[in-house]
Amino acid sequence: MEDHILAVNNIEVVYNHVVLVLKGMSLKVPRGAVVALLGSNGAGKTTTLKAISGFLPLENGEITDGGVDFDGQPLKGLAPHQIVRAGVFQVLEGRRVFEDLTVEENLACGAYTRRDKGGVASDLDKCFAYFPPLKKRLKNLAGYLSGGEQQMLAISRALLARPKLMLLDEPSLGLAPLLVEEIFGIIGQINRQEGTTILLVEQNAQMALSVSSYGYIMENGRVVMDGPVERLLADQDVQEFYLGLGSGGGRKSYHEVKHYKRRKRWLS
Amino acid sequence: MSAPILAVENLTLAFGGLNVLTDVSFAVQPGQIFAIIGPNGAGKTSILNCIGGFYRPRQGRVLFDGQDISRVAPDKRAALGLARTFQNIALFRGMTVLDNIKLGRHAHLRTGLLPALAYWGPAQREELELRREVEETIIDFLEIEHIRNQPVASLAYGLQKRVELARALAMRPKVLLMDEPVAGMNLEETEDMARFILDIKEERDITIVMIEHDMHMIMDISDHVVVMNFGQKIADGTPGEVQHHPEVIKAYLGEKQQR
Amino acid sequence: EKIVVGAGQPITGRFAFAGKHINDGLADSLALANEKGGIAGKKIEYIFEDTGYDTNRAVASFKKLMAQHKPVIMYGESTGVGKAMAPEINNTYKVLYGSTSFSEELADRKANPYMIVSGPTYAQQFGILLKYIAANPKKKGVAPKVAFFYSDTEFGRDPIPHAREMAKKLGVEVVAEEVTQVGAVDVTSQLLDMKRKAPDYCIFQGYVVAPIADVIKGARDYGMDTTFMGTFWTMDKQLLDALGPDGEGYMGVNPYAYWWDEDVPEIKAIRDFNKRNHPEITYRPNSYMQGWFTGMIFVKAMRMCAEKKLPITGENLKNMVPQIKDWDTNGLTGKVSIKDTNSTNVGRVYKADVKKGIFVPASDWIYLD
Amino acid sequence: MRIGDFKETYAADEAVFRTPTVRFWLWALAAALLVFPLLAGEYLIYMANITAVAVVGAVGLNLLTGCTGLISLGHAGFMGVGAYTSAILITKFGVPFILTLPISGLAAALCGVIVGAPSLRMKGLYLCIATLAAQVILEFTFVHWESLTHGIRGLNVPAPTLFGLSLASGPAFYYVIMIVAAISVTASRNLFRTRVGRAFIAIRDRDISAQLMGINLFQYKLYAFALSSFFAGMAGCLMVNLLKVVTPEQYPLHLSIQYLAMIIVGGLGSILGSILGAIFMTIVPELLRSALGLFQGLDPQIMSYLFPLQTVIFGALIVGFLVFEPHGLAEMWRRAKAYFRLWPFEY
Amino acid sequence: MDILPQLIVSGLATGGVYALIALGFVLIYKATHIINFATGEFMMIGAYFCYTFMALAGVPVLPAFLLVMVCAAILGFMVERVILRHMLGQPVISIIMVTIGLSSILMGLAEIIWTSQFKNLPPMFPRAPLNLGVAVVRSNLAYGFIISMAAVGAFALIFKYAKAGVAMRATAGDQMAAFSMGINVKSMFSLAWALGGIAAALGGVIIGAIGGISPTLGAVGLKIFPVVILGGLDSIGGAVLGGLIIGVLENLAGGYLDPFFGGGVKEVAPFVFMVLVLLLKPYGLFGKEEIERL
Ligand SMILES: Nc1ncnc2c1ncn2[C@@H]1O[C@H](COP(=O)(O)OP(=O)(O)OP(=O)(O)O)[C@@H](O)[C@H]1O
Ligand SMILES: Nc1ncnc2c1ncn2[C@@H]1O[C@H](COP(=O)(O)OP(=O)(O)OP(=O)(O)O)[C@@H](O)[C@H]1O
Ligand SMILES: [Mg+2]
Ligand SMILES: [Mg+2]
Repeated sequence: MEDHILAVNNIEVVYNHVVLVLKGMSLKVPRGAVVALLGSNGAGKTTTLKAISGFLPLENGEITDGGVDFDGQPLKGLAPHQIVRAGVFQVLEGRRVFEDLTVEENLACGAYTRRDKGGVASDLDKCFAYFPPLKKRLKNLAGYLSGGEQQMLAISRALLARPKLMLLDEPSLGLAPLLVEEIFGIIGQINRQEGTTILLVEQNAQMALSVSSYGYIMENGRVVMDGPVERLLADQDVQEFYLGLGSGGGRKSYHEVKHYKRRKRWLS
Repeated sequence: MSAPILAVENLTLAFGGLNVLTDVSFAVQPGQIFAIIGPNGAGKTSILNCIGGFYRPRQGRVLFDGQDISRVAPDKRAALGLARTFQNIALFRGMTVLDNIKLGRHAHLRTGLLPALAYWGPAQREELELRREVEETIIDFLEIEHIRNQPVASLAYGLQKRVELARALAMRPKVLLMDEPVAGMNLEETEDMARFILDIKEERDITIVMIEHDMHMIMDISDHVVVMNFGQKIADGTPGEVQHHPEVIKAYLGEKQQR
Repeated sequence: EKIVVGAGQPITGRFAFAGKHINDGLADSLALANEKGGIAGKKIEYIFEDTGYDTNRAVASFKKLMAQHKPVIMYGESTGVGKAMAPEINNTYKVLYGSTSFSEELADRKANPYMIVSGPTYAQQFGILLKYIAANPKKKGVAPKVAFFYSDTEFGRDPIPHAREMAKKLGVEVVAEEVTQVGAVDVTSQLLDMKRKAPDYCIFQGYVVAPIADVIKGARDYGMDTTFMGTFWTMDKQLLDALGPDGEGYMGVNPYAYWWDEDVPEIKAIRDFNKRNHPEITYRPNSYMQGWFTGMIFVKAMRMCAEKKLPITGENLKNMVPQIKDWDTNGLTGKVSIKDTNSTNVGRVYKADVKKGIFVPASDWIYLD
Repeated sequence: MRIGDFKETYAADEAVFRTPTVRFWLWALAAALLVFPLLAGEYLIYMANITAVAVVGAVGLNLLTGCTGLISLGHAGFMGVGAYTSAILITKFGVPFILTLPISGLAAALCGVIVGAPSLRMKGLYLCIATLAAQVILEFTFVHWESLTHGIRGLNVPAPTLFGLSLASGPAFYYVIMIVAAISVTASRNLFRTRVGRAFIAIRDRDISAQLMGINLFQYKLYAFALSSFFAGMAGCLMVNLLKVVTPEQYPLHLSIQYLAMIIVGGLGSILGSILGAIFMTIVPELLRSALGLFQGLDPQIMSYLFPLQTVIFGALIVGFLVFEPHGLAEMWRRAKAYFRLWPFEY
Repeated sequence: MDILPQLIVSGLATGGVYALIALGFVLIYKATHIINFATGEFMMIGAYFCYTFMALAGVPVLPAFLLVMVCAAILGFMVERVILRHMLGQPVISIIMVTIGLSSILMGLAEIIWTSQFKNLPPMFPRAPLNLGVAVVRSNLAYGFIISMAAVGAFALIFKYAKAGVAMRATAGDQMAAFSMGINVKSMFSLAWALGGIAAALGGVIIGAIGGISPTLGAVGLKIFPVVILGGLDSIGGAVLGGLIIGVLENLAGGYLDPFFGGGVKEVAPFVFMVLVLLLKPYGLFGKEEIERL
């Protein structure tokens, strides 16, 4: 049997005691792998991540059924900061840097749970190697960084926490193509060099699948399709609705989009 | 070539010691979809902020419809016909969709404080006329009838972006400035948005200035592209031209994009 | 059948430190009258509400008590409430009205015939002190110099214009006026100003404890030899406790006798009453005496009505007040004659006995004319 | 029970009171208010009067704080300006009461505009504290501008008259106050059907993007200050003519805070909330006091320990409200209505 | 004698105490973005704690101070736990109102527990004034100043060098993001309220020692607004400087302007000054500008 660092077992999540958002969601992340979680807007990807990292109660949500196991232990009942200490670090959607702290202080927050000063210092150097712009703006308030710089900062914070499992929520949001490429490159690098396991939520399916080994596709609160990346890439529907490829295999132009077009809904 | 509807000349902007824009100039022709692209932090949003009046450039001018508007207050610029959508959605969260859209028309309405308190005669007529027009020309067009009375805060991300567009259209713009209209959207929503943008340009004669990182969309629908890097303009031309510009590839697109 | 006395008392809020005791004093005084058989066989019923030292609430409470219990006498909290109620008391309600206030305005019989101040007004208290000062100059033959030290409130400023006139008349020179907020933390600037002007006497008005203790201690620190004086509210034991040894030489005016003046017959009666009804009580402050004395005035007016076989109505009670002449209050105050104002214009100067922690008389009862 | 109502025209959809049922209840309320003084005694009329004055003040503050998002701690100060304006005009210049009503409003509005002028630069809490300064400075002025205000002693005004008729009695003045309150409520309700009201809310939600939508921030923030203090000034004018006296101590910071409490407990940005909040904050302390009155028979000693409980309970009510129902009474009312509308088909 | 140096020195001494109280306010603001309108009441309760230990239980000065600090910390902690934790994410103004409600509760409780009678703290500092040559500082103020500055220094160190400092500020900025860093947000809030409670209580003890205590002692709390606004709501250094400036300013206004205005200027001067400063610098002298981007 494969060694899974994370297993989400059939969870149901309800917001405000009424809105059922996850309806029997399951996924497994093998140790040391990069796994992609794709799906349309509102499918419940972010909710899944929050269920893992324990943030749901902060938004008046709760897991009503099923559970999450990390490293063989159930995470049930742990507060978010305890889950971080256990080794799960989430990079939140929309970067969420501390705007009125400096870049340096933001980085210090990333290393908040760590005690080894030396290790932090060397990790800091690694971050600067990955993201040179950060070094120049150490003393600036993070709120004034551009979007891309903020995303770099957010990922650096995660690196400094040295988690066993990193949850990345849409890291490419609002980033320039070159940077997207770089960031995904770095994600791959982090995975290979530090051995960090990564669960990646993305809209940019092409990029996400390029660094992952396994993928899940979510629709409406549950997984509708999953498999090794090669299999997903070969799937007709994935090609059309996630990769934007026309029937001929090439990309279709936005000029050709019809007013009334076929909308894909996986039947589930 | 006709006279540009919008032009910036030698824009320079700095915060403290940080040079955000350096001597940026370009001109937008009426009826174009004009794209601004560039790496993060290149100063794209800052350009829109200078055009809209939220930032005061250190140097340079903004010309709109042949008139120098550099010294015009932001709200007056809106009244002249400059509308804007925002990178991070900036809807009024305490209002319904309908009220958000109506608010867009603010500068074109006349009701003053006292008539508003009385809600009498012209004030009432103006409101009813506004309601009719908003319903028929905007809500209908953007297909948001079903949510018109919902508070915007509860809407899904893609719909919020659409309401923002609706609000901008209600401003009766001559030029519409859009900051990353499809960021964070899935393919399907991106297609819808692209369709709306093309329709707006074609059916309403509105010039569009757009910042976007989605290269497919830029290449497909824009007429002219300006590329920014470190606050400077590094390229200016048709999508085809800039796509092969070596500096653009180096700073922005990366090797892979070039097929 | 009962005679109803109603009251809106500031039992909570800024004035609670006194309101509670005034209420106790007034209630006890009326209860004692009941013990003694009431007024011509009728018992007095005392009904009170808390008004929290808030004008709107006090007015509401006044109206409610009037509507529900039809009292012939009312008691109210502040000067402000008195002023707000005055037109209606004069024209509609026509009840005898006493209050915690020693304000001059309320004692003006022409404007407010139904209102009575149960002691000398603040202006009269200043008059008593100034009279004492004029009679006891620090240096023989040199006009004594005084300073007024008051809070920036209605309570603090009320007697000042009158006091200035009175000082002029008595040949006392007002060399300084210092004004502070009630709870002022630092009074250095005022102290230094006083030091420059070196008054022989300084009279406080409009405070309770803070910042008096601080001013007096500060004056010692700066080596001033001014004698400090207070009016009614600042003549209680708590100030002596706050001052400790620095209290030496502090004096002031009080219209009433103190709890520890056991040889005064009325005080003896008060202590007896308390021993019987509130055995846990070991001390009653000044404000209790004020409440008690107010009760005595009410009872006096009612008895006068009864003697003249007049029905006990607000109208009749109010007519009795100016007729009070040479009334012996059993030593609680000097002999009371109500003259041109509805107040008692008699008081006594006391001085601190630091060792015993009490005030002892420094003069006999001083009457103003 | 109503299943749903469909509108045929935009006008019907834009109407304030959209259904016959609502209109029916409104008329019923008006009728009840009309006959109230004939049935109630002095005390109840007085309570109704101060409640209605509070409604005028609270509606005003809600325009500024609830709708435009500018927190003001100077509301009592502006009420004081209105009260003094009216008292001075009446006593020194013999102006009839009814004329002083709008003038008091204008005087307060002028002060509001002066205080509001820096609001373009000062934001949030800094502005809030600046209004606190306005309150302190106004109080100082009331005390120290003796030639005009009679200092700490304040001013007494004669009973108001209207066209030669005396308004001295509770019931007569009651109608004046109720009419002013009704006009205030209607006017501010109207405001939010037009561009002006929308602009206020836009400024509250996000002022910089409001500006890019074509709203002149300076102008509209000043409008909000002016309107709000206009209402405050009228409330002050009514108050001085109700109590027939004005002293500086009647308009302390504490009162400003009470008004804030009204609109928060009632519901920020809701006109119904202003009304409910004003009623709550005026009536509840009174009820608490009456409740304690039931213990009247007890020894005064024990009672005097009970009284401070009012302060505790009152504070606890505010805290409890905000913890359990942060959107205020208006939201509770809305939910109650929704419940009854669907009844018996609740789900 | 020239009064100017005297006014300045005693102004500085008072200002030190204001700074301490303002610090109690700033600590809470920094970590939770809550404007605590009950700061004055925390002071008042602190003073009553001291009264209870010293006057009623006869505890000597130093242990009494420690006990006061412990009790104040517990009070702050409880208030956060029981009330303010439920207000996370509510609009500023609702939270302001909650603290106002809280002040009402504390005041009522004080009246019930300690009655509304004025109480005096037993003498705690040597009685003799401090003679600095140019000026004489009265003992309560002088020792109050020393205690205040020591406390301010200690808090500043905690904030500057302990990780908790950055963590608290992070928490104030974005709670969910702070959680995601592994920061125990809830204990940060508790910590901030406990520290804020201690600072205010110490300030209350000093002020109570000067003027006596009563349930209305909290009114002095109003003074902190000009202080913190001058200094900028979230700056410790600003609070200290603001306190000193306001202390001196008050005294100068009292010394030189009061005689012309018939008194009372001392109390409004700080507010007038504050408004003038705000007109020039809308975020106070040291406050950080709010980040506004589109
Ligand atoms: N705090 C909340 N309260 C109520 N409903 C919520 C909350 N958060 C999310 N939802 C709802 O849950 C559903 C799933 O949301 P989620 O954010 O998990 O989607 P997502 O897949 O991450 O979408 P996106 O691609 O837009 O980020 C949506 O319909 C959303 O409206
Ligand atoms: N108000 C400001 N104060 C200080 N620096 C600013 C401010 N606004 C922008 N900047 C800086 O100016 C630079 C350009 O920012 P801008 O937001 O224009 O970038 P952008 O091109 O829109 O980037 P992105 O694609 O990430 O949105 C950034 O480095 C940013 O930190
Ligand atoms: Mg998401
Ligand atoms: Mg941008």
